[in-house]
Amino acid sequence: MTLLDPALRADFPILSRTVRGGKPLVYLDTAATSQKPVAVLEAEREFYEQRNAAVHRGAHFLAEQATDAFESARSIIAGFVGGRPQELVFTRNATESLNLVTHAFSSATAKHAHGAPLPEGAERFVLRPGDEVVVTEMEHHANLVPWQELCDMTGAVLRWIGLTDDGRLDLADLDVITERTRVVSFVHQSNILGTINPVAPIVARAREVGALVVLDACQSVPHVPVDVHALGVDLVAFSGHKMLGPTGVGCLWGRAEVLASMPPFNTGGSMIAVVTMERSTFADPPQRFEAGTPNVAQAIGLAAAVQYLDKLGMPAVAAHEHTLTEYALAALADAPGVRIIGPSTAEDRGGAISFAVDGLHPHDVGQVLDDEGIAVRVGHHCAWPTCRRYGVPATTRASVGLYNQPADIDALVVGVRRAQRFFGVA
Amino acid sequence: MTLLDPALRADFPILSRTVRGGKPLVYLDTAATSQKPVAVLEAEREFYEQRNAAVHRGAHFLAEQATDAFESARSIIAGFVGGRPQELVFTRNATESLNLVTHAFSSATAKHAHGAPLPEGAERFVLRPGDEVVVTEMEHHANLVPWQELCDMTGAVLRWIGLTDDGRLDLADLDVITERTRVVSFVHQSNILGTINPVAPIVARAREVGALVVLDACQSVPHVPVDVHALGVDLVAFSGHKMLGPTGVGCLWGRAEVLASMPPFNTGGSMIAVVTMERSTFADPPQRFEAGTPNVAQAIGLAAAVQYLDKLGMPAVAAHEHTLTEYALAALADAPGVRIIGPSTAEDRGGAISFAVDGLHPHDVGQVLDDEGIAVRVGHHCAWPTCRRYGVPATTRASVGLYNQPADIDALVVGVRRAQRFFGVA
Amino acid sequence: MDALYQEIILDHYRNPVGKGLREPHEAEVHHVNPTCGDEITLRVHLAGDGEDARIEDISYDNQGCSISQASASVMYELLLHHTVAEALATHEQFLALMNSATDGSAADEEVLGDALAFSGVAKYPARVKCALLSWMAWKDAVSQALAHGGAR
Amino acid sequence: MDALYQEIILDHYRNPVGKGLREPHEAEVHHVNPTCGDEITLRVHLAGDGEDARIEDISYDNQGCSISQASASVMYELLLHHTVAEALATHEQFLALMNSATDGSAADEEVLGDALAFSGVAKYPARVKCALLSWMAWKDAVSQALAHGGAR
Ligand SMILES: Cc1ncc(COP(=O)(O)O)c(C=O)c1O
Ligand SMILES: Cc1ncc(COP(=O)(O)O)c(C=O)c1O
Repeated sequence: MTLLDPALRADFPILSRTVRGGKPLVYLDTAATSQKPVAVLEAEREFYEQRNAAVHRGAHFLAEQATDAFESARSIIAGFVGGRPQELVFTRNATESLNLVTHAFSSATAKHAHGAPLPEGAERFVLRPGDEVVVTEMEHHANLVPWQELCDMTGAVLRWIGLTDDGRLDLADLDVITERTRVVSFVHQSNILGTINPVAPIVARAREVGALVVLDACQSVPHVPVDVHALGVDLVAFSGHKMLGPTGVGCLWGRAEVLASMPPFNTGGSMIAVVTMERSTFADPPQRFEAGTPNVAQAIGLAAAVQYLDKLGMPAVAAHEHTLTEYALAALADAPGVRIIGPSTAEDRGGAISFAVDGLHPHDVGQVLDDEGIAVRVGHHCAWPTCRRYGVPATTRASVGLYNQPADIDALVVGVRRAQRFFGVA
Repeated sequence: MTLLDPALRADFPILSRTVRGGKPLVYLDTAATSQKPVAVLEAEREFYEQRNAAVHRGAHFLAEQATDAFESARSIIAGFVGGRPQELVFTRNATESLNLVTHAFSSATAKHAHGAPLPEGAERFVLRPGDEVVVTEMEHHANLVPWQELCDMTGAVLRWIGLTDDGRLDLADLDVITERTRVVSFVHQSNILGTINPVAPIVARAREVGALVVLDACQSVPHVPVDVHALGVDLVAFSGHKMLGPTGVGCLWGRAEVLASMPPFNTGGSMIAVVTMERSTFADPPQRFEAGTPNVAQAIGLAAAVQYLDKLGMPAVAAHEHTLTEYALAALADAPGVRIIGPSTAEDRGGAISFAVDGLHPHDVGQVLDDEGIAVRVGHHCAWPTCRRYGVPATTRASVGLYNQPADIDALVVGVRRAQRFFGVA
Repeated sequence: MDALYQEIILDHYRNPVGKGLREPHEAEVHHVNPTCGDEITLRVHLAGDGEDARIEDISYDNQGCSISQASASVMYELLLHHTVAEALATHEQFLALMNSATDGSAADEEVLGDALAFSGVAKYPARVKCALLSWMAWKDAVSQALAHGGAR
Repeated sequence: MDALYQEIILDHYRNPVGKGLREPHEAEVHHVNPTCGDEITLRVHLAGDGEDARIEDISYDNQGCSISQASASVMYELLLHHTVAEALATHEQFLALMNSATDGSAADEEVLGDALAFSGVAKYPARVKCALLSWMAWKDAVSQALAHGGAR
């Protein structure tokens, strides 16, 4: 088995704490949020204690230091996903990154209707009633609801690619992408099914019809090597807190010319060119999309997280998690009364593993696991339509991170068995 | 003089660092961003090391602890400004808080035009061409540009209240608030002039015409006691990083029934009621406005900041800064060739003090000060139209915080004198 | 955990009382727990007017965890045949019980009967919503029934 | 600080060369530094076509700090009467000088002359924009002049 050295667990202080009356913590909820290595906490603290100041706007020593630290963080993180610094926008989380994109459409559409100025190339963000937006049936709410909102504001129509019974995109549905399609937005790796979606055929189809392509990479960037340029998409969203980084920071990567053609999202300080009472003009990306005092310390913390990942090497992280995923899928397949919701093999699949336990509600499964110190997530995982597609109200989801080891999976399987016994279904 | 104990400076590690070749740091840039006491850094760290998990969505032990810490932070911060927890929305910064409000208008207007569902009472957010928005000529870009954008998207018209020569609102201009006015948004304490604006007459006038009232309290909440209900406004924006808190967190307080009538801003996870592929419904405030994984650690850090302020007592903080402001205004009035931009007395005035030095550009003043280890801000301070109003391209601004002492002002005055000598203008 | 899953709860979960949708009814509501997707459709049938009306039936169809299913069943038993005023008082006691972990308020044991078994739930904030789902639905249904003057 | 404010810079600041807007010109631009509000209006007058065109005049009106004012004056002296091609090369050298603190690239001392006095600015990132304001305006003006085939 290709596994990372379990000694790295010592870098994550929380993993050595106990819960529920002295039980060691078994953390299998990394798809919800990851734990943080000390290096990330140190980086934030060092910033506050040595360099904290307003970035970009100040000219004094601390302001220089802070600006430098912030912009270095941008370079480091952009480089991590194969992008250039000026292509990387800091947001609060992936949800905001995606809303930034849908807002570019609603804003361009509204401004166009009122004859207000727009950046060169912004026509591609102007929607007309009947224009279509394509998503999939396995989207996280973050990549579904904003597009519904956009349709509500513009009269555009939402379409989606359906799913196969074994938890994959039904590529036969690719023909919902038509000449009317203006944008295709889909998840790279599903947070509920674990499925890793094939990017190339969707991009190819979208390009045929001239649609913009947005990728929700929230569950892929933390777990597999991602090269945004190689993927060939236009915009990519991900969250810091899921990749060992602090809460409060996310990213939107965008192809330079796409970002340049987008109207601003939030407006205010630091994103302007010239401001008069009557009218304002805006800075170039990425500043155009970062209004107000940014989440500076969090960006710096995320850069430290990325450096931590880089030191391990993303191929090694991916291999580790692939091994754990195979191990977990096999163990759960052997567990009586347990049914995987999502692909049953580890091919093109990550380590977010949803399952149903016959006769038991996920809440009750989760409660028994919690009592054993095992943290999993129960619910619809913000992918409620996906649950409906598979005829379950909710699932129990165990998800792995680079700090997990096979023993954590063993504990999970024992815990599920205990839940079955407790409720008398096994 | 009513001053706080200078011993509290020890709580702020950065204040004991040296800059530019061993000079002790004199930090007079708190209006840009404040420094952080150790208690804030400890609170964030304790969260990450002991309780980090996804809030609201999870049911395991850590998730409970994290949710509890996050919601306690909300209560503490809401209480600090006299509000109720369910009236407090976490944002990234004050800029986002204000954009959340302008977006409620643009979103309601666009949805209304397309017949999409809106919350009860949302009509007050639907704008028609010719409707008017009123701001003032001393707004930070954060409370100006979003309203310009809103006008661009809806055909509404922006009006503003002008300024007097001594840096006050020209209340004779209150009659720009008319029956056409749908919303009045203004700054409580100006970040460039230091002026504390009279809230009551503006609220009274706005109520007469049924306009909504928004207050940019970014520079008041950190410096004077603020009671949102007593102010009588509808919505109040402020930033965590300016009040000893971490970067990456801001707040929007809103009167419960006003928040309830607002359509969502960003959409995605944790802000929904029911989601289907076709349509979604939304949670009640404040969750409705907090899409995705929140800035949990930052909210917790901000709560620690608020507790730090509460321990000192905001009246004591205000008295301390008032004393420093009086001291600084007097010292600068005595300095030859120095002209205050803004009120020249400390009445209804905070400790953000802009000034011009005859014959010197602010950048050059700031540079000499920086060389002495004195951090001030130079530029238009994101209030470019205000600079134009007073016929200066930019100003030098010294701004005080609770950790400053008269010696810092003395250093400033000596530094300005040195700049004058260096450039041969004195 | 045994404090959470008391025998009474497990019994009601395995053999829920009053489950199923029945006629007649004056109001029907559908409530959902947005964090987990649990649902309940609930109907009330009242006799009489206002808060003096008597609860003739509470019929429901639900899907959810042991706590939410048992809670609906216990509620059915507790509220049936009481007046709306009495039932609202019980409702308030149950809410107090659920909040007791946070605000320390004491619930009235006399009134709650079997529902006291849910006291362990208060210690698991994420489960409180499960226990409350049916109670909130009931309150909503009753106020709709009364508002429409539907109770005859 | 003396490294930043070299005597040459202070001299140019106190007595700027070439300041004022003059005719004729083929292009005029207005550039602003969004962080501090400094502004420059700059015109170029070229003789000839393409990169071989000779710079006959650079006239400007500006408002800003010592660094930005001195930089415009030094630029005027350095570029005047050169061909566009030569001037663009000098421009590149000046950019390299300004970035030298971060990327360590060496600028050509021969070419830069007085402009070398700005080497101290590179250590103050916030001031680099001041030094570049006029240079960026000039480049913009020249490309506009050439694009419009305006240089006669
Ligand atoms: C008066 C005022 N309003 C709004 C803002 C914007 O705050 P932030 O940059 O934290 O969003 C600031 C600070 O820069 C300010 O001083
Ligand atoms: C696939 C996917 N997309 C989007 C999100 C939203 O991320 P965040 O909550 O950090 O905004 C998540 C995480 O919850 C996710 O798993």
